[in-house]
Amino acid sequence: MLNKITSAIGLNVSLGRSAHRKTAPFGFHGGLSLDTNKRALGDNTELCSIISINPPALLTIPLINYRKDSVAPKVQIHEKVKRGQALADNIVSPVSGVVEAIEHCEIIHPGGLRAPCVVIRNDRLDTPINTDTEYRNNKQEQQAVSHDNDNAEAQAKIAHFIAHSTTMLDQAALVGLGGAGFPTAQKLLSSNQDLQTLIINAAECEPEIACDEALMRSSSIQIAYGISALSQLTQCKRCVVAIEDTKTLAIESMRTALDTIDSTAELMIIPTRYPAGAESPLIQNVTGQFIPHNEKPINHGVICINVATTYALWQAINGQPMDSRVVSLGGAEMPNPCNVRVRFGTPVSYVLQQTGNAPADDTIRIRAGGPLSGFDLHSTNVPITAMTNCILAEAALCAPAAQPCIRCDDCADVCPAMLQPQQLYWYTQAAEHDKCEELQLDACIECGCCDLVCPASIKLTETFRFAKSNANYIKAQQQLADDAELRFLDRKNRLEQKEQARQLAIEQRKEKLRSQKKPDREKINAALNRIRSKRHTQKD
Amino acid sequence: MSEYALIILTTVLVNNFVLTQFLGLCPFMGVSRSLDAAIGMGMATTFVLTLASTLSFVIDHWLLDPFNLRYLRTISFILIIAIVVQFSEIVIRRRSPMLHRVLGLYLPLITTNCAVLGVALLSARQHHSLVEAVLFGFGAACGFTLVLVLFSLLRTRLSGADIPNAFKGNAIGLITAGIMSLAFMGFSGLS
Amino acid sequence: MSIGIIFSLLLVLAMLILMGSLLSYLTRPADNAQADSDTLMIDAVNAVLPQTQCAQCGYPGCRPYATAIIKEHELINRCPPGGERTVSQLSELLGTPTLPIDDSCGVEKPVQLAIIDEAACIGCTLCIHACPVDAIVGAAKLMHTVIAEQCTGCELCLPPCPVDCIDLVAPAPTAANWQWPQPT
Amino acid sequence: MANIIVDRRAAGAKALSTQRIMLSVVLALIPGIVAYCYFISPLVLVNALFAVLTALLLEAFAIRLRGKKCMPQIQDASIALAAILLALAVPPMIPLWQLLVGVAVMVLLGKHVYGGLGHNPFNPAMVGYAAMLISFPQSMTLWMDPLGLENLALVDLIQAKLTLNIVTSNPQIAWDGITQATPLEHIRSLKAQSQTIVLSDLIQRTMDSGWCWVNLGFLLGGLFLLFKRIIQWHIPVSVIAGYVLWAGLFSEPGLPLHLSVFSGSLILGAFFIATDPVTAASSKRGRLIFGFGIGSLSFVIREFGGYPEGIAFAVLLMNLCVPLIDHADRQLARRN
Repeated sequence: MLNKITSAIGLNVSLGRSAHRKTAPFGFHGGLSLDTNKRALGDNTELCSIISINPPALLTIPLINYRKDSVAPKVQIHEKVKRGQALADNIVSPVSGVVEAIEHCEIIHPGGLRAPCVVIRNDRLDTPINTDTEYRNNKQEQQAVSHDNDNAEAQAKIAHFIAHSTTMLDQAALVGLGGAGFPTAQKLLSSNQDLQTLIINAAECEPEIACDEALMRSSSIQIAYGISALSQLTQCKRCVVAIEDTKTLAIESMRTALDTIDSTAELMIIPTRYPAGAESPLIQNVTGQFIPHNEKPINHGVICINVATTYALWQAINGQPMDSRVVSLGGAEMPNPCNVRVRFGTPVSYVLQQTGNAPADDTIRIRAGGPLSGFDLHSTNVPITAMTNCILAEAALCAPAAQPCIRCDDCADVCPAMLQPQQLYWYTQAAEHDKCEELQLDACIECGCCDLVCPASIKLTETFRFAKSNANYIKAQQQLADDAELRFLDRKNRLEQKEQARQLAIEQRKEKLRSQKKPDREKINAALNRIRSKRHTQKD
Repeated sequence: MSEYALIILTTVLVNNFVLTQFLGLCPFMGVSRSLDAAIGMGMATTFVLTLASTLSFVIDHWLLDPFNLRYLRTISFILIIAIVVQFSEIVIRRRSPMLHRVLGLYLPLITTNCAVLGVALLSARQHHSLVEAVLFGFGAACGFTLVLVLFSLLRTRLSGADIPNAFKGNAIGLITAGIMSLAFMGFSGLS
Repeated sequence: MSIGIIFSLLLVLAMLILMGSLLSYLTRPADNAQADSDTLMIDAVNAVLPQTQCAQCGYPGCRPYATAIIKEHELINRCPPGGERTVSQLSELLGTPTLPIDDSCGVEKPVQLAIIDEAACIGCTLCIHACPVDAIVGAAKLMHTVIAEQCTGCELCLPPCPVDCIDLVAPAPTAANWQWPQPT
Repeated sequence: MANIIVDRRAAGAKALSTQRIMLSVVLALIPGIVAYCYFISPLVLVNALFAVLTALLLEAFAIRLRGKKCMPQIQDASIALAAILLALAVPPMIPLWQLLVGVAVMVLLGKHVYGGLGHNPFNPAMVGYAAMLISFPQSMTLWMDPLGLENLALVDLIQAKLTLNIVTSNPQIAWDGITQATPLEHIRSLKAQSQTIVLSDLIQRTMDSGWCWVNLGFLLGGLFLLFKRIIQWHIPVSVIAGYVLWAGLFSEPGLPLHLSVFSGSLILGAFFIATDPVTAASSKRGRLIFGFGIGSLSFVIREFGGYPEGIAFAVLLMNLCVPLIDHADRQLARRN
């Protein structure tokens, strides 16, 4: 209640150090306006800036889902696969060729971990799994723009897709390309109840990342069709495409595309403020709802779909499952930054060589993800997956030494999840996990804003990532401990029952013996006499 | 009416029993480790103190004065406080065993708490009327609880601080209590 | 004067005795009050212990150790697998000061799991009986193996193994349970 | 290579560093100090210099004792700022050895016993000031007569400062002439002798006395800090509001409000002392309550209490309540 009053008189809108203003239409708490310097877009003028490279000889496709648990492969070694054939559930082969090995290889991971992967040798034929699709590379994509224009044929395809949506989505292996990698089919099919708002997330807010913007510029028609397919599939009452206001070219091309197919989707211009692209700030911005961190937006009638996933949906409607994505190559030390369409499983080193960006010397650190939410790679021989939206090349950087926290509360001003980072930092340093949980540490979306405004240059995001993974680890250990105790008690009861059963058996045997003794007295004597008499006869 | 408010104000702030008159320091240091222990202790002491100061006034006024047995004051006050504390301990053990275990030794310790005896003796010496004695006891207990709760919250915050090993634990507690009494000196002389 | 004093003393004593006995009768504790609060506390202590059932504390399992802590005021620093975290939690729960781990019970080390070298295992089922949490599967004269998730690292299966084919190894971090490093 | 998670430079971070915060606060103090030197006494510079030097020395000693490298910690100039605030709060004629005691209490007891910057719950400058106020009550209330400067050579003043006992050291300096009570004390002494306060004479005394200009200097510095977003408006506004609210209700009838606000060190306290982020409450709502508490307590102590200046005790008392305020604020934030 008090929160409403204080926000009414403008107290919650911080006039703190991060100079930002209340954003239209609803806005969200915190966030930072950063200079976006999207190097991958070049000089920001020409329309089609996506380079396409042909896939390498060997592709390694990790067999892990978005929660990083490994999934069972559906192919054996030395099996021939076609492009688009399912390697595991929701994972398809990006090329046609032979499965060379299924082994542990290094994947894109902050800890440089290894995970089970399928290694495919590319036969460079690209034979598709379903025969009627002909794969068009980017160049053909552009010429085809006019062909796709005629609305009727596209609507027919969409109607066909709506009719068989479950099977087509299953084959399409669609995965969210915004960075989380949540299976899109699961998200779409589970929204059967009335869906209020479908948000197409085109707010690429992190500096350097420009893959969505490049896609919107070059193939806005396909995206428009994807959007109408989505809104028809989910029967959403309102469909909103949210784009940041600095992406002028993308806004124009999207507006013309939506007009040409006269789609019902709204184009909403939201102010450029990091992290406007994250799910919870985006929903606050568009619909004003604040969704607590542990609840799914679907239960509140909202779905967020990334614009690149929408494009991939349209490709899937045309019979091409999702097997590639646009990756931005940026960063201060990248010789020629660009956007490149890469098939999953292509090693980062190969992409850099093909685009002429091979790192000059080893002091340059190659980084997966943006400057705020990404991490440095231990080696560049790791495959690109649906979750890699950007590769940066930056000079080696020694972070300034952290000074003690002076509780200036600037980090709480900019935290989009409305948390208290300085208090969470204090409890993490004192290793008080229950207090961290009390302050909802797991609501932290690890956006990095608090790190940027901290005057004592404390590594807050790293501390919270450590604290969250540590807390989850301890919870998992606690769960294992409880199971261990149950098994221990079962074993004890089992042993006790066995012991009682044994005692019982002994008692019964004793009982039987005692009851037999009396009647056998005569038989024993008779037997004795017989023996004695026999002995007498032998003696005479 | 205003001088009743004045009594409460002076006992809580001006000459606060813990920080200005330095009475009742052992539970102050001992129980301030966690907030709910401090609140529990504060409640128990308030209950004991108010009841004890009322009973001691009654005994002093109607029993010791008429037979001018004023020299028996300390003994009878101790007896009354002991009974009230025993009573409250039984109630707490029955009502919430968790709080009883958390307070542990410090609950019976209220009997020997110099603040409790101090209140009874001071109010007797200052010839308070019944209402004044009750308010005096209640004010002293409120002052004790307020400072105890503030001190326990301060100590939970200090538990995360990078305090040199020599000062960890009660040492830093005593220094903080010293600075707290420094702050309460500001109220001295409040007319 | 002296009669007055004696009389008043007797009066005070009588009154106090009367009041005391009345009050203590009125508020006599229910007979199982003490028992309830103990089981309550034993469960609380048991929830904190790591449940490795390794008996390094000298008690056959975690619950007996918890009962000893509450009933016989056993020290709270006899659980090496729990380490400092368990000791600090117990000290907070019981209000007793924290103590360093008692090294006569063992030393705190990171979690380790038992691995059976299947080639050397002769199938004697001795370790199966020794395992307090049934984490080893196998039958007589057949190969045994340890279920990785269920092993608590209590090392009770090491002594009984005649061919000594069980060794302790740190669990390899999978992508799911990997932990971010703590920044310095 | 270090697995750098947040690349501050690439993201164009515009964060102020702790050092820049502290230095800009010192910068903001300069107008007040200039007015102080001109109107009251240049000795405050001697005090400030002495306090800063001894504070830095003591801090280096304390950090070395803790076995840590002392350069990075000293660079953030937080102790230098606290030393200057202490020098401004004490009267200029204070003997240097007493100032040394204050600085020692401030650095060692106020800050480093709790573990250095960020860990101390009480404002170090105020701990030092309160300790001095209580241990040297007499010399802490000896203020210079703002205009009585000409008839005394500076060297005599400094010589008087260096001696151990201030009163008997130099009989020919008529102390009463030099040490003019601050307007507040003047009101109190008049009230004590129950003389009628002639308002016009009182206002005249304050206006022509330097205090008004000194406070204006500090106000200027404070607004500069607000404009540069070094501090947020919540604490200064609520401190002044707290003071003015109670002053309006309980103070002498007819005494103009701005007179009491602009005398004494309320402005210095509101903009520089109370806004020390380490010891203030951390949330917006918390800071409003914190500031309001300081304002009202300093009025209560100044009006009814035994000491002329209540800001030090008010800040310490509210620092004491900060854990309670933060705790309550977190419970409230968690509920909605």
